[in-house]
Amino acid sequence: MTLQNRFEDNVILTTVDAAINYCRASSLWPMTFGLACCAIEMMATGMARYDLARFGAEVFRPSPRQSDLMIVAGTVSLKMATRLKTLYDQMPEPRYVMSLGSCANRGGPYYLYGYHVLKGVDRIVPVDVYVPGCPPIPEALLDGLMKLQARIREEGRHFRRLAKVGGETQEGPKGA
Amino acid sequence: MQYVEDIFRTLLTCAQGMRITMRHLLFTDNITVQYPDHKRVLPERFRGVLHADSTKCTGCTLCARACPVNCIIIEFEGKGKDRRVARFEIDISTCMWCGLCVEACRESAIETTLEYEISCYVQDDMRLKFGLGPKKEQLPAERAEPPAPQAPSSGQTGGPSTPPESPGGSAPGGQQP
Amino acid sequence: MQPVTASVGAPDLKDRLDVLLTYLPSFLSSHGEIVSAVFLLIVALAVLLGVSVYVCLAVWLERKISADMQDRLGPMRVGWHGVVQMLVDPVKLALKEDLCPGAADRPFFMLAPFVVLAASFATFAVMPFSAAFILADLDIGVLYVASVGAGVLVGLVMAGWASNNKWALFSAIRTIAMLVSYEIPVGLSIVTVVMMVGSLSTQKIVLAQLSDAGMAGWHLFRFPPVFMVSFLVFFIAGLAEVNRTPFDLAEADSELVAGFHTEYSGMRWSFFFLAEYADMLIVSMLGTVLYLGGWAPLTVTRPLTIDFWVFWGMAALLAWYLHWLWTRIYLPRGEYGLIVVQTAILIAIALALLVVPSLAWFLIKSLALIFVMMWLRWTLPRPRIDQLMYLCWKVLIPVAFVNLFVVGVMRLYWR
Amino acid sequence: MSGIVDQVQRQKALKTDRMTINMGPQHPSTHGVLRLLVTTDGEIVDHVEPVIGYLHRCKEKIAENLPYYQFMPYTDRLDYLAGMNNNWAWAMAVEKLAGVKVPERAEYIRVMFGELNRIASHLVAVGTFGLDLGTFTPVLYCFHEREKILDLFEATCGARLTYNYYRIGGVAKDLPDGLVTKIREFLDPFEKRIDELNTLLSENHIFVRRTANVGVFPPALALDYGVTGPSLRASGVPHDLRRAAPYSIYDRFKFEVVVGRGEKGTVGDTWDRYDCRVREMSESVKIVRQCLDGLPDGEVRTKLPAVFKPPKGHVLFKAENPKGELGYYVVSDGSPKPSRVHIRGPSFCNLSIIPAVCRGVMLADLVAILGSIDIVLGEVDR
Repeated sequence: MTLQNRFEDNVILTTVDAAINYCRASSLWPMTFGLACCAIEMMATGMARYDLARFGAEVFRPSPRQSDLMIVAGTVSLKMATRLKTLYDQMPEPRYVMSLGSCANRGGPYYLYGYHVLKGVDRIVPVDVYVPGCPPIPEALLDGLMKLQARIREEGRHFRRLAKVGGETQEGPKGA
Repeated sequence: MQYVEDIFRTLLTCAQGMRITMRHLLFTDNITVQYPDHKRVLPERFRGVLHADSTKCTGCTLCARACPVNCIIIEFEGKGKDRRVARFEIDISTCMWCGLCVEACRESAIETTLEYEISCYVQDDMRLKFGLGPKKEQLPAERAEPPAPQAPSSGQTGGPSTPPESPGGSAPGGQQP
Repeated sequence: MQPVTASVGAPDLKDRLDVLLTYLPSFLSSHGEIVSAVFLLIVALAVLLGVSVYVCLAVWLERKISADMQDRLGPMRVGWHGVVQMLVDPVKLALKEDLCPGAADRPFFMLAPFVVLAASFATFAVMPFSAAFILADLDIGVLYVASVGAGVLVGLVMAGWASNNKWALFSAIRTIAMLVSYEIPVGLSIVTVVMMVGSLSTQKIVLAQLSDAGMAGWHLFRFPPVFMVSFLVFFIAGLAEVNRTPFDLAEADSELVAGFHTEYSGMRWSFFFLAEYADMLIVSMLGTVLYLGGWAPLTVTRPLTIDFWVFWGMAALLAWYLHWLWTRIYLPRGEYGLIVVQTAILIAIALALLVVPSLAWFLIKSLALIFVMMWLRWTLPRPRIDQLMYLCWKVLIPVAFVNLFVVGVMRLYWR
Repeated sequence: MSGIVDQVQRQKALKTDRMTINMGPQHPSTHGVLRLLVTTDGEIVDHVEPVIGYLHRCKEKIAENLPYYQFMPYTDRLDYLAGMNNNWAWAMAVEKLAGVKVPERAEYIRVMFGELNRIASHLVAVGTFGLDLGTFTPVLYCFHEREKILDLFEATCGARLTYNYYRIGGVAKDLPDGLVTKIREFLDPFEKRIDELNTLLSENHIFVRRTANVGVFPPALALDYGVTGPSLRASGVPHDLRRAAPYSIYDRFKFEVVVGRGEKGTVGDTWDRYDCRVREMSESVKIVRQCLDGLPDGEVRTKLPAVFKPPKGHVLFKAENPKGELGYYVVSDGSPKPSRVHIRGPSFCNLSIIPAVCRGVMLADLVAILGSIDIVLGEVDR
């Protein structure tokens, strides 16, 4: 404890941390993990018009072992949820999760009558940034990516994670 | 003969394909819109995040009933002239951006904006609050201010807990008789 | 220095140091091979470093070139036009968690990337960068490249097998089938050149192409169609050897998730990546050495030779294109930085050609081949595994054999 | 002697085995979250079993809970590459149920956007098919064109993917100013783009060798499995609902029903299915041009009562979607909500032919065949 506090003032360590975080933030390789409609917008983001490559994030890795960012793009059904969790577990640290679109955020359109949908991907994996939209336009995804980068740059020590599983659970919207 | 033709065809068509990629490399302009620096001009009818003007709202709950996912919560208090919207919440984490609520609203109190940069770090930030709050807290003169008086302090996360500003004049094209 | 006290151990050490310092110079002067070994070690490290820098640069260039071919921009936001990207990615990869799946064959899994890397880096030893700059001018240089380079195969199969992943296994099987088959056309086309020169030494092969005639002396233009076909066979088979698209069946991500490196992460994975780009360089360099005259410069100053026309023609074409680019694209957008950088690169190339002509020529030729590889990658779809085998056994090998025969007959006739 | 026995013994021990591999649900070429249980003998595929349900979204159940007009946005998310066509089919199904008349201008707008969306959907299909075969660049060129179409959609209805533009009795809004010119601006250079795509991909001999004579759907088999859309037409069956049972105003337009010709191999092979899509784009361009020429003025939406209650009854409506025939079977009990809705997803039926065709093909062919039938998982699982 005391050791940690002593190191916090260390200029070199802080600079190294900042540099490391900068590297991590600038080289977020997402996993090819399209689930549903949002995956199409995710693809469109990778294409020429919006060009995810500008952020150094066009390297869509097919294997979770080599990816840093899991973009949960689409509806996570309960059947898929176990697989999603497995895939997340297969990713090496540091790993980040972006919850793209209403379905991943909270079950979205299927929240109310869906007996099958995982109501928020943050119930099984820690989500770093939520991008609302149904589906979010590519700019919104880029905005989410930039907010994630900002968050990574702010990480104090490079192994500390900010997000937690099942962080904020709320009451559902009134209705039905 | 087929053998020779195959080889020849392969070389020829590959060369033709390479000519096209080379043309794109050398002579075609890039079409990328560099998002944070240059932003695409969004059309007037663009369905961005919803914005509700509680001062215009009559509390008829037509929008909430038109919503397929019930993501709009409206509570009102008072009677007659004092009737006012105390709580007007839109949960954009379940919203499906269909725009049916906008069509349903007769007072054009709820409308879509051109705003889309709404990503956030906390689930709570996805609950947009437009209500006027309990009656005693505010004077009528202050109601015209941008709302969200009861937004919980979401800390320095920078999430857009405050509702986005409606762009000047907003899109009247969004209304439907 | 503290005065030596009456302890037992200390003077012993000092005595030894004294002895060493007294006798080292004479020892070194009498044993020159140690000096040259140390020197070689330093040069080898420099080459290693150079190759690593090249890989980072090549990855960035590939991203930019592919982006431009696809009307995109590529990395833009890290440094000027994303140049820092080539620094950022390795750092991130190095700091990533190093995973080894529980069911994997741990020693092999851990070792495989190093085998691949060692095999591909070892081949640089015989590359003649210039007349003097060669780490080891072996008499069997070309054979050394072919055989040591084949060590990559061992590493890839190790990786594919040890991962205990079915996709990786598939990839390993494909790799064996592919690399073993394609060694043959590569070998056969190398033999045609070796027959011409009469030596396996890379340096001698280059020297054989060095002449006043410049380009006309290159093997590529000897007996016109014969060596061109040989070069084509070599290049196509070389592409397959280094697992480049269109022959990247071993890591075809639409079929086998990520091939043999499906289970690798972080630094270990980046070693495969490093090796792939180093392999590209090896094939291009070997192609340059064998067919394009190695470091032999073009005779650009003698007017009215073929070299003169080719060189100045290309220079004029480049100048026209840059002019077009500036007036049509950069100037309207006000991107003066790009103009400055491109001009600087051109000046740097010109300076390099003046100052270190042979090294510069060698690198320019090799990089041109690498550009062709990238160009192919972003254009062509990939064939199926049986078609790949068909291409090897029924097209490349017969063609290479016919070539070999023709070259043999010509050698006999010309002698 | 004993040496030979040993050898025989060893050979017995070295018998080969089938390998079962899981392709998906996370795999780059399964177009979403499809899982294929593939039994292989080396590279040869022995048996394929599609496992679906990873994207089940209970659309049919949701439809029973919502008024007719509120189900419209959900249809967008069926085949999310062709939202307009899904909207359209739902609108027409309900209109048929309730006998609602649609204004002339709305019909033209509907056809126009339906065809534009067909182009957009085919562009994605063609591009990602190239991606499955290992070439990256065509998909970017395709998406570039698609972006232009999406811009038109965005200007009209405000969304890029989930449009919710069609309404029961018309369309939501009239066209914005200047859209007709913009559509023409898109159409004019589009055919040149198709030529470029043909040179880059369709005619490429490596591509042809990968796709020709691979995964042939014999017409009878395709009909047996209920394959529809371009995948069926590629087998030489000229069945197109736009021509066979013209709905909306399709009887007014001149266009060709694109049929597979077996130009590079057998009729009904993978190349034909790909090529049908490419040629259908040109046909769609023709239809859009005719729409633009004949676009009348007037209302775009019929006024419906605030609480819309279709009469009791049931209706089956089929429309020709980019993927195939999309059918809605709607049962009404006279209340504002349907009492039962069944959706016939073309992708689901098209996918069902995979086990029958992918026997004895190579693993890479399996990817090609899967890419060529152009499934969308949102529609397979619904």
